[in-house]
Amino acid sequence: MIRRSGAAAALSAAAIAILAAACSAPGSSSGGSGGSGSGGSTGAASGPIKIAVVDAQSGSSSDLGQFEWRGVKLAVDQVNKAGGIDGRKIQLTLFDDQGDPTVGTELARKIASEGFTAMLGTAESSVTLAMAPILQAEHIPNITSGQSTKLLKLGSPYLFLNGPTGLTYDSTLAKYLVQTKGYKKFALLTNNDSYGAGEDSAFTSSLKSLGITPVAAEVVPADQTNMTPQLNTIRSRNPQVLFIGAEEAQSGLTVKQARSLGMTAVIAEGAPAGTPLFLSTAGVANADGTIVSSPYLGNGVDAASKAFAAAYTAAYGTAPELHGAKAYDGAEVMISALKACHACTGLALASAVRAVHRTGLLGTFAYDSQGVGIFSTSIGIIKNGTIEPVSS
Amino acid sequence: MNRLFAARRPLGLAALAIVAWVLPYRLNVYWISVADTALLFALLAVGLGLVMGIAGQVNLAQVAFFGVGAYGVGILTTAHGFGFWLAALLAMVAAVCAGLVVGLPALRVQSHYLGIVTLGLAVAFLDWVTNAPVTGGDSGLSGIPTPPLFGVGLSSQYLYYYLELIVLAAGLAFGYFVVRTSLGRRLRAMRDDALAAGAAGAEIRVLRMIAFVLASVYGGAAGVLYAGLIHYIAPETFSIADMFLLLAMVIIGGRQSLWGCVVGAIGLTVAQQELINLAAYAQLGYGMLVVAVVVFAPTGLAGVPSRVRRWRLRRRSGISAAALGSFSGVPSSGRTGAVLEVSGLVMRFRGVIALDRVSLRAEPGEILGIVGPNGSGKTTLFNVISGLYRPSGGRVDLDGRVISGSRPWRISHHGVARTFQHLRLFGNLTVLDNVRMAMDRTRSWWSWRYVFWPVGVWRHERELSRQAGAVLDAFGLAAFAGALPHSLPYGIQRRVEIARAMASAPRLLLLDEPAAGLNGDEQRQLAEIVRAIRASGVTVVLIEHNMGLVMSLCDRVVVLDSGAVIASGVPASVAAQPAVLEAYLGTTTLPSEAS
Amino acid sequence: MSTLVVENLAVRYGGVSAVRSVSFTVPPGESVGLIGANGAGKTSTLRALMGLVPRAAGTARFGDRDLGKVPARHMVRLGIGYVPEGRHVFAGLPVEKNLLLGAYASKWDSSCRARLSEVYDLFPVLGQMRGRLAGALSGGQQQMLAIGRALMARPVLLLLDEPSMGLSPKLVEVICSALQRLRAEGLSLLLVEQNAMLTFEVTGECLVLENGSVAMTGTSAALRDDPRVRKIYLGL
Amino acid sequence: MQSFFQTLVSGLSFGAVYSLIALGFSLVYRTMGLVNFAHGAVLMTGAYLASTFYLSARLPFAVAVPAAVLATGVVGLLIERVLRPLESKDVDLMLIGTIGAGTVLEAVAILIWTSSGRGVPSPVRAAPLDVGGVRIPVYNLVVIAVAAVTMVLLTLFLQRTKRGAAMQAVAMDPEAATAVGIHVGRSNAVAFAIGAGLAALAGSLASPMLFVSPTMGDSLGIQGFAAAILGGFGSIPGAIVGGLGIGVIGSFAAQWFQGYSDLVTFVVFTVLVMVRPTGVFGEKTVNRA
Repeated sequence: MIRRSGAAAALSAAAIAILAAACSAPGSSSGGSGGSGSGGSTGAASGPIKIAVVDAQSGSSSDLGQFEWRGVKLAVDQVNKAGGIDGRKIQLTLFDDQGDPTVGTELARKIASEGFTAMLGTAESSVTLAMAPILQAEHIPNITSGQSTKLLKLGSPYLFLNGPTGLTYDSTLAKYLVQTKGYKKFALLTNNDSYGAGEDSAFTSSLKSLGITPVAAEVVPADQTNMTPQLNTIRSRNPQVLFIGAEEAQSGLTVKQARSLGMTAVIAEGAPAGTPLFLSTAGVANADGTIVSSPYLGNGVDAASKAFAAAYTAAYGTAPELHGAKAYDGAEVMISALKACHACTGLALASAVRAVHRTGLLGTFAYDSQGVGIFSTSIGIIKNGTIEPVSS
Repeated sequence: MNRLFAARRPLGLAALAIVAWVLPYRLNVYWISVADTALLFALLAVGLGLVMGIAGQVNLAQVAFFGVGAYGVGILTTAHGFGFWLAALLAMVAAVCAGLVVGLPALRVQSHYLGIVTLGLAVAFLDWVTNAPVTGGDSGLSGIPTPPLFGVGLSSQYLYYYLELIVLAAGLAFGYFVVRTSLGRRLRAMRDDALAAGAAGAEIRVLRMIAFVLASVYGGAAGVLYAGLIHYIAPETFSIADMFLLLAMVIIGGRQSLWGCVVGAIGLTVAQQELINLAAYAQLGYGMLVVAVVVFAPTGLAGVPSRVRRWRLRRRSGISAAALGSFSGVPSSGRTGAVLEVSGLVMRFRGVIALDRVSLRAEPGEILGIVGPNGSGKTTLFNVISGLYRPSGGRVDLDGRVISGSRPWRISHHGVARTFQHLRLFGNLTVLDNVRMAMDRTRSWWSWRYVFWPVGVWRHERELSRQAGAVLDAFGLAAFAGALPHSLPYGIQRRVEIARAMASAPRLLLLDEPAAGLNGDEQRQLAEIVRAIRASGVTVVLIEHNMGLVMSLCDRVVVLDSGAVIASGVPASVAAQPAVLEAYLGTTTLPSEAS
Repeated sequence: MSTLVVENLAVRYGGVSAVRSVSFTVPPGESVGLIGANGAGKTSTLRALMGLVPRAAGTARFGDRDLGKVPARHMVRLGIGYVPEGRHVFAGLPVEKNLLLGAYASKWDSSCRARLSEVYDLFPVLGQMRGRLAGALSGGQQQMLAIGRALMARPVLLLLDEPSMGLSPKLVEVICSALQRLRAEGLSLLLVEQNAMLTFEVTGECLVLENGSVAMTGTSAALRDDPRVRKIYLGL
Repeated sequence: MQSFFQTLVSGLSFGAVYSLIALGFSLVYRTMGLVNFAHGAVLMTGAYLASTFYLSARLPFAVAVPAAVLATGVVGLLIERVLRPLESKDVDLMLIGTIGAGTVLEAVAILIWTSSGRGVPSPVRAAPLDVGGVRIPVYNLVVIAVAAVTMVLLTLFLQRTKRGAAMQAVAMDPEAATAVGIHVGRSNAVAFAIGAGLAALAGSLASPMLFVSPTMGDSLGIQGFAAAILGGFGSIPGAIVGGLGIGVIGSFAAQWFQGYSDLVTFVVFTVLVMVRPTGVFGEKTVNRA
């Protein structure tokens, strides 16, 4: 008997619940979803401007995340100290994406629901790729540190890069190595994550446009730390140049292991080779002579970078590197846009970002329709543990 | 107490349903996405619970099933332009195939070996998706479409929540349907004691594969839903770290309870989101929790209420007050006894001869006693007859049909049932379920009904319950139907084991030391039961050390010594033979009664 | 030298009563047998004495020590040697290593070497096979090894559990004479056996167990001629 | 051909490391029947300790490694103490318990050393040897030598010392061991500590060849475990053969199958386990009713 009435209660309760659901859709009534529908209005004129920084603070790419956060924070601290934007301070919140795209998508929704104006980061193209559709739907402009050309294919008007694409890095590098130095035998060693795969295709196509086919193109898993088997294959082909497409630590290890196998080929690489982690992993002696393609060659190249380096060192007690500089530039672009449109939001802010024209640490930003603002890199060479611009 | 609880259950479910239904009204955009993720993990965890907790198969490849489902949908929709639901269907098929592949090693290895092999296969899957062009490599697949439902695109997180909720509810319902009925009972019996389950007629190999297929269905479904929810998939989501997190959910929640798995999954997902900026502390926390649960509460959170209840019961009184009923005859099975013919049986273990050309014969309606000193090969003989060992030579026939070399379940289906020297009851099955499990004479492929004809399963279940009730009544065990074997006094456990053996309506019953540990009264009851079994026409072979019982009970006795038959005949004449005296007492110089 | 005094010993496994109220005494230099059919509770009695299974009731004292408070691994230091049922040699280790492990509680010094040669003297076959893995020995040799291992610690009381199990009559004789020799050297023995005749040869006094209780006691000589023993064994 | 030998050399050097890992697994399994899924995390702990002693405390490498081995042995004692109640219980719970312990160690390492990882410069600065065009880094030879010496020492310890004999006795028959006066619990603890020490040795030896990070134990642990099973769980020669086997299979798989090396390695491993579950030197066990 009791059982009967229990079931009846369950049925009627369910019926009520369904009725309730039919009357109003969940989510529409609650005030949670902040971003939806605010397609380009000028933001509320009071309170701080909320900007989200999404970067890995845990997991294998947490180093990058740390560098980025410092760069962003430095720029924002500076503008806040100078009075903010139209008297409003910028309030930064750091989110840890753990390098995981799924976590990224959840963070994108969190950012939307908590009414953030804009987002800076992430350091990884794959996480940005996952987040971009949600940010687009919620009208939140995002300046990412990713450099994959896949980002451009999304065609989101809210997505911007804070540096050049991988293709820019690699074509500059290939041109220098082939046309200036006259090398002809190239070997590639790339890892299989999105960065490595992007480098593989970008450098290969850059070489191809110069009429050169690599003598070896080896792939290693991104978490592999023993590259010797692949290096063996490369060594047997005797290349003049070994191009590496992998993150800092793995690149450093590759260089170390290549040298311990007695390989003498010139090492060439994109941005990761310019970082302290690369140097410490490879060892200073092994890294000597590595050719680097980077929009930010070092802290002493010009007045702007010297000033940045001084401020960064004062704030964090350690010298900056490329990622910090990139993130700093990205934050500066966002700040300029906010200033220009008086802290607007949504599509208006995105348009303001696109209109920014300023010279930063990496060069002069002038965004195209795809969200790329920087189209060149410089070539440097590592000598005694520091990068110097090549004298060409 | 128990009935009250049962009555409360629908109310609790209703309350839960209402909470789950109105929950989205209280959640903002972010928390609804957390809820969506939590429900997916819950679905995954239920699958893992089924394979690990219910079937006892270590599976560290559940994330791979998840991945196969997600990538199946991703690849088919983006690269081949399939519609979402067609792609989902094919992805589920792929996930089931993955389940079969991952399950294969379980046919050969178990426990930690299975752990490392399944983990290795998960790593292999991860490696494939990270490299293959078709999966988009490390940068993954984007642009997966939103699943439409009755013309409505489920792009809203809120609508999606309801889709997931319905799938999870259906998954849980199906899971409980399986667990509580024939198939699940066999899986649980296999988990508790694969050997005894095989001897009771369960096809262990098929069941193991079914367990992995079940896990892969839940994993695949979660993957399909994930792809439709996030619209983007990348290898990172299916990493080993996530596998361990999933494992932690299931262990902390309680692997043997599907609700426990759900609670663990939701709890840990929410906790992880709360601690998103303290990931290392979160990891530390759940790691310590897993260790603590495993050491102090192996059944997880779900097991805590019953542990508390048992503890309180134990404090209040010793054993339950229910009394053992009297034995009221063996229910007629309609089957006649079989002739057992053992001829020239030889069993060697790495050079040691355990059975040396043993030949014997047992007729229908006869009680044959097998006696002999320790280590004379009696239990080995039973193990060969019941199919646990494949003999090195000789043969065993049942009614003229060779059964030696067959698998235990097949021999059980031929009508052989046995008990074990050291009780082998299914420890986490109730007495009723122990009996129902052995009573279930269906083959494993019968399980297709779970998908296509559930009504048939229900009917079968009702019939089983009716018959099992009759067996328990007959053996005077009705009062203990709901008890776990280990909570019962030893003498009752012995009787349960005989009842279980008789539930399979055997034609030949092998009893291995049924009187061990029984007091005088219980031994008398045992003799009564065994005689009744003989009277019902079943052939009985029993190993017994209690010579008094053997002498009074057995029609004929076979004496084994060092693996060979040294004497056989009616009890009194066998006891008088010098060879028997020597085997038992050590020498022939023992004075006879006459001297 | 100490006396082993066992009073009202009881053992239960779960709900099963394996031993109910068994009492006996082994004075120094004496030899006592516990006989009975399989499942009578002989082995359980011995294991309870050694502390390998918990006692449900009763006490056991050795000299002035309450054995209930001594962990199993310290029995050997009190001078109690134990030869388990089924021999339990360390199958993957050589014969000599098995014997040396018997002297684990003392130093592996010259007196240990001397003891080793005594054991080889008692069982010459072990000396011939000292380098062989124990698992590769025959059942009888393993039994000698198990006894030899227990002797290595120079016990004053030796507990033996079914030393004749599974052995051929000839080997039973070898074991029997070895035990007689040990007894002559002044060692106390507590012998658990199914083989009643062997026990009567070796011991001075015997208890016959049936269903966990003492059914009969008496001198071995008297029991040897008692037809009731046979009844208990064969259930007639 | 030269490339073949070069790959073989690299496979053998890493194989030596895997052998050490497998040895730890096997020793613990052999002496206490415990399958330690935390072994990889223990290895990582050892590698971090060694690199900290070497890089931060500026101890010589030859001092840093033994110090790390000792310290990790203490960590092993701690884990054993926590998991002791599980030792005689069901194998699956043990497996999960050690996975939990591994998770904890990893989290602790992240909290202490952050998750970014560090490179460890090779302590041997000599140029690689050139044998007929095959380059052999001197440090790799050091690793192989240390691994070989360790295995010899371990074998001697087990065969020649009283404690070693006692540990084996405990593994073969805990009850008989108790009867001759061996403290089974203490013996198990020592075995676990030695297992942890072996993991630490493997980790610290591997760190100049690889990269020290909180997750380094994941793949090394899985590979080492696979090596132990391949050789025959619990067997010492099996651990050596299995380790070298997995090292060589892995190296050639990496060279021939590039990014797909893990896939190939584990598929081969799965097939091998199915064909011969007991490994090369493992013993067949019999079901008993």
